[in-house]
Amino acid sequence: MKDESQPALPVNSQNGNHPETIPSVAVSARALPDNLAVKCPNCRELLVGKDWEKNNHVCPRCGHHFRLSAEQRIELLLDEGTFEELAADLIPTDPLEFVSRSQSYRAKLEDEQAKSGLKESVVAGTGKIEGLPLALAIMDFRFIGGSMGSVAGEKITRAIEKGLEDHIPVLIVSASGGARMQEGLLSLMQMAKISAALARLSEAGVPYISLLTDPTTGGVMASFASLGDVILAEPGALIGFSGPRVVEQFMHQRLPKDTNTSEFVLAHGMIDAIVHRRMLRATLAKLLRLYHNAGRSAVIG
Amino acid sequence: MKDESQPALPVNSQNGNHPETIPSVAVSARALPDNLAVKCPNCRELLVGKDWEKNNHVCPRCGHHFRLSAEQRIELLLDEGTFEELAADLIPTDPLEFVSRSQSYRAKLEDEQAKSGLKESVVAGTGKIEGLPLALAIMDFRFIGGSMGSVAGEKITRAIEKGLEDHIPVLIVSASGGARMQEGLLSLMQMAKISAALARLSEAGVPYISLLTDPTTGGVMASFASLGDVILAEPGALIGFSGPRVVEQFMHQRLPKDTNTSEFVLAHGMIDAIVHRRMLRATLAKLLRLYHNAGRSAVIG
Amino acid sequence: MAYDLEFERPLAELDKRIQGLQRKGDRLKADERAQLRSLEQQLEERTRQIYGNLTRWQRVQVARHRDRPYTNDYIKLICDDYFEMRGDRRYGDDRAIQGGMASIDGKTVFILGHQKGRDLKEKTECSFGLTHPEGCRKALRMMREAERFHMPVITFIDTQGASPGLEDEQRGISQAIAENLEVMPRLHTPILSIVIGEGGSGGALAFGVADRILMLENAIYMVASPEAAASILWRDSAFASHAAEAMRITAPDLLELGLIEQIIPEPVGGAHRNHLEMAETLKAAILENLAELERLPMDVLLEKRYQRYRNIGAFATEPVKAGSGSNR
Amino acid sequence: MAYDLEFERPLAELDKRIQGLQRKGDRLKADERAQLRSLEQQLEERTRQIYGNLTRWQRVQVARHRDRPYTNDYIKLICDDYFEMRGDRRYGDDRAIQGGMASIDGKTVFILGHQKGRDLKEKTECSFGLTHPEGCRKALRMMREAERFHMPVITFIDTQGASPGLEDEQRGISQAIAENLEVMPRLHTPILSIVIGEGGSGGALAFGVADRILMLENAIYMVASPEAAASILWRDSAFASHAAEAMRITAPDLLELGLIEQIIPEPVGGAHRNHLEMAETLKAAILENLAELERLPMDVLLEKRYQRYRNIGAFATEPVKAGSGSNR
Ligand SMILES: [Zn+2]
Ligand SMILES: [Zn+2]
Repeated sequence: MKDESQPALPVNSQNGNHPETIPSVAVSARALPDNLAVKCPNCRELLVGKDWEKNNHVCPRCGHHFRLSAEQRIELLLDEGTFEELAADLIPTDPLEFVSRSQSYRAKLEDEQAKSGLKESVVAGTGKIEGLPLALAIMDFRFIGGSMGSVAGEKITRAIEKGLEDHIPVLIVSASGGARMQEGLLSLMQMAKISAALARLSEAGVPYISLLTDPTTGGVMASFASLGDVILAEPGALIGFSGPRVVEQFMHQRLPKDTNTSEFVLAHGMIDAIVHRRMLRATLAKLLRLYHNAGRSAVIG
Repeated sequence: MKDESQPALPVNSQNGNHPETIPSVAVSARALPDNLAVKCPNCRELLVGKDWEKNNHVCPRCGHHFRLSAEQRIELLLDEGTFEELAADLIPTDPLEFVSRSQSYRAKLEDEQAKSGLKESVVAGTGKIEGLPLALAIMDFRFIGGSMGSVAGEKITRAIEKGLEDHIPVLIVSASGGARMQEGLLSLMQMAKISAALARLSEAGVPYISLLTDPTTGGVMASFASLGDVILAEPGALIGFSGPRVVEQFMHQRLPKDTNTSEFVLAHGMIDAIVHRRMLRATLAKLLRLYHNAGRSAVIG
Repeated sequence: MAYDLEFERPLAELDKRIQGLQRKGDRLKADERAQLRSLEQQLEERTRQIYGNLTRWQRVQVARHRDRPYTNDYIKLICDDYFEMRGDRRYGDDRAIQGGMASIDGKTVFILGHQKGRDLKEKTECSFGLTHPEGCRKALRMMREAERFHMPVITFIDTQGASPGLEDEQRGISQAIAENLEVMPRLHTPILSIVIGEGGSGGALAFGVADRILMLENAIYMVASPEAAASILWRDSAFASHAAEAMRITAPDLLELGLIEQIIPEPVGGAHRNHLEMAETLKAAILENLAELERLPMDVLLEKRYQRYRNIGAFATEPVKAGSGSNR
Repeated sequence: MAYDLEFERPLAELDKRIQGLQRKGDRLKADERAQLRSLEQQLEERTRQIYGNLTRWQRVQVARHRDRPYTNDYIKLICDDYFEMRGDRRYGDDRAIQGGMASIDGKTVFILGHQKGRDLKEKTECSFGLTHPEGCRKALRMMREAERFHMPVITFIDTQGASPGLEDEQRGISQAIAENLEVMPRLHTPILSIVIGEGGSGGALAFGVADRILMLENAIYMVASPEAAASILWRDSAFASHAAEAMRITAPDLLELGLIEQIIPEPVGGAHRNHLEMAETLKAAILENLAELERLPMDVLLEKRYQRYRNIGAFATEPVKAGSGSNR
């Protein structure tokens, strides 16, 4: 953790740990060999890889929701074969010619691309859930902690614009430590850009569903992630503006155990529901149906 | 206090007491004889009647703001001779044929009219402050505790409609214990009626200034009194939804000393400013000027 | 379900005798069987008779009956799909107000209302249906969502009033109620309010600025609870029954006063005797009213809603002395 | 006013010598008088030279200078009339954000911004300019008022960021910032933002979605404070100066990147050397920009504001492998 790989992400949370397993496999989208085991970071149970996969990467013992890649998320949520990617050709640059103390931003990008098989931290596109169409953007925490730079901002904006054009609901699945430092203020401004696009969507009466997954913090939480007509969260996710570390360090406050979790934001009135991964597709389908059946058919689909 | 004369007004507050003086004189608009004295209910100081009047009925020792009649309020705030009354012909009836355990509602109305020289608890009209025109409605606590019945609701609504028609700012000076029980649900519905009129005013871009005076509680506080573009309060006024007595009785809570005062609602972000009666006219004039000088002249005056 | 209200004593006695006979089951003789049938007929007749002639104070008791269906009961019985929306996005999730997007006969609406809670645990969680500022704000959020997506709003009113605690004052219960009163008249979607139990004061009104207000047959709606009114008027809440009579708080009263549009009949013996039947009647009334409201163009709907409130009030005029003022 | 920043040491020395001579007053000899004039000239030249070549990290120090004018200083110096509006009408009155209706050259505007506080008492009261959720919501309320009455909105940005306390999380600091970001792009009145000191992260952005963003010459604007960025990037806030350089946080940087519209020059030696001169320059810039913005029809203004943000971002494209996706 001593390099530049982490965005504004709080550590030391009960959910902030990667599972202890063969690193490059456990966080990738590729299937696990039959005989591999994964240790649950929450209850320490040793999980058989195949079972763990079948259980949607949820610990069957304690319900801990492991992080998913964008590809896994698409597989979990969308009708098979309906995903069509948008803006797949966008690639990050180094607009600030960021002078780093260690690895250069360009080198870092190449590294992360090779490691994750992704070009950036967001995958955008369209798809269907139980036959109902939607536009979506999914953040992938594997790529520099799901941090938001220009490309992530542009891809999410394009997904929103697609929803606006086709008058289909928009889903954004957040998983991010916030803004990407290496793109400086350009990165912060992506929050404004996406929020402005959402304002247009909202004015046009097109629904926006925000799904918060582990972790959703910083500028992402302080912009589009908090703007859903409906906001859902997976159980036990780290969700908040500042990470617990920041709060404890800068404000000299000790935090109750469940601070900045899904359960915390639900209790404080910030989200609509916590949905177990098992029920996620069905819940999204229900929401799409409800929006689809609105009186004056605001939504065509 | 054992008759039907009081509306939903909390008692036992530090501000809820009438000054100890010759009752029918101290609460009337007529000038006091030179040699009369008034006792401040807050600091117990004996005030010379004439001085007290010149000081706008504010205790020079502790700053306690005595209640004003509608007539006194008009004199305090408006340019001399500019007040023109609206809807002066409206008089209350007894729509429920209210069956009372003691005095009938009709008899009570007659009594109160005779005692106060008012026909109802609200005086509405138009006037000018430093030459700038406004529509206004002023509640008079002397008339059944400033309680809101159909006539009060109608007069306030007409003042708002006058502001809407002439595109001039509206000022409502509240002083009320809330709804009038003897008109039942008709009384509650006045809150909805006035608020609906204010919604139209707001949509039309005409400013509404709400001035809270001692006491403003119950349905009045929970409707138009809280809807000002700007909300001002006189110092030390009792302001709140429930009176302290209700809270302590029903919720078994002990209340800090300044609960439900002007200072309390300012601290909790519910109003813009506490304005000493000495500065009230100047502050209103400033607000009218600021609205008057808005860019695209939303307000003609 | 016992007959446990005071005025139900004759029914309770009949019911006791019926249950005595029913307990015999197959051992029932022919004359006993006839007697049972007769008693059952008597019970229904007496119920009909008693419930057809309730005093206002008795209606208060029916409206507050602990087995009376609550908002969530109706949502379960009426909706074919439901997604609860929670939180005011500012401070908390007030369980005294619950609701969300729901499907009624395949059509999406927003439905929300007071939830009193049935057992002590739920009652505590729901603050007995006394809304906090967060409840008003949550409802407002839902109403804005409804407007955005052209979904009608249905509100169920069932509360003694807004919560009068210190914390409610601190977080602006007055302001929260007032904001609803300002937004609802201009909400660009149909609003239908139904008083299902008690409608009390500002805590009810904040959810009841609507195109139409319906009341269940035994529901009540009042400027203040009878106890509070008695306390205000006569400094003694023991005169609550007197206040209930004087304030004209029942559905027929308010229909006569022109303050509500329709009375929805309850099953014999009150809504609490038959939740399912009550829900079906209610559902039919909702669908019928919504269909009528949705036929209106938006500007007509809003103008009618405005006039509905603008015209409320009873007053007279008298000649004004010359020079003392101008009239409208 | 002392020269107390590290890079001002040469100035401090000159200043000390000047003051030594000045203390002599009338007793000053002819050659000393000449020396004094020369030293004063030198001081101004050196100041000009040093302040003309500040590193980014030095600018951070100037932007944070304890004598730098704050929002309330500008309001006092710029406005001919002012009514402070307080409270979010929901929970509290956040003193970290202050503002209200004001008159500038006879024209009414809404003006609001971060107030850091000068002495410890005020700093504490203002939470050092770190906005709480209430501050965002108070600002939003003012902006809606401004829209209603067709008054332009002027925001002054001067904060290290939003307040990161537990209570801020509980009351939804994220939600509060996000709501401003959603409302400001569609606010039907001109918005002009000026970074007067530090612009830090979401706590700045929530007040900075505008038609134009101006920056004072020595102001900084950044995605995270240099300390926080260093901590995130290199796990050590001691590298703050390095982060400041790398992130390109100064007015000239951001003008070059196209993220701001204009740089407002500061008096020689920084805004803190001459509040009045700074305020006059600022006022002129405000009036000029507002006049230009107000000439635009509302739909043009809003479209331009939207495109201003829509076009932010630096990226490249590369050919996509066949079949792996579609492009926009
Ligand atoms: Zn586990
Ligand atoms: Zn006194």
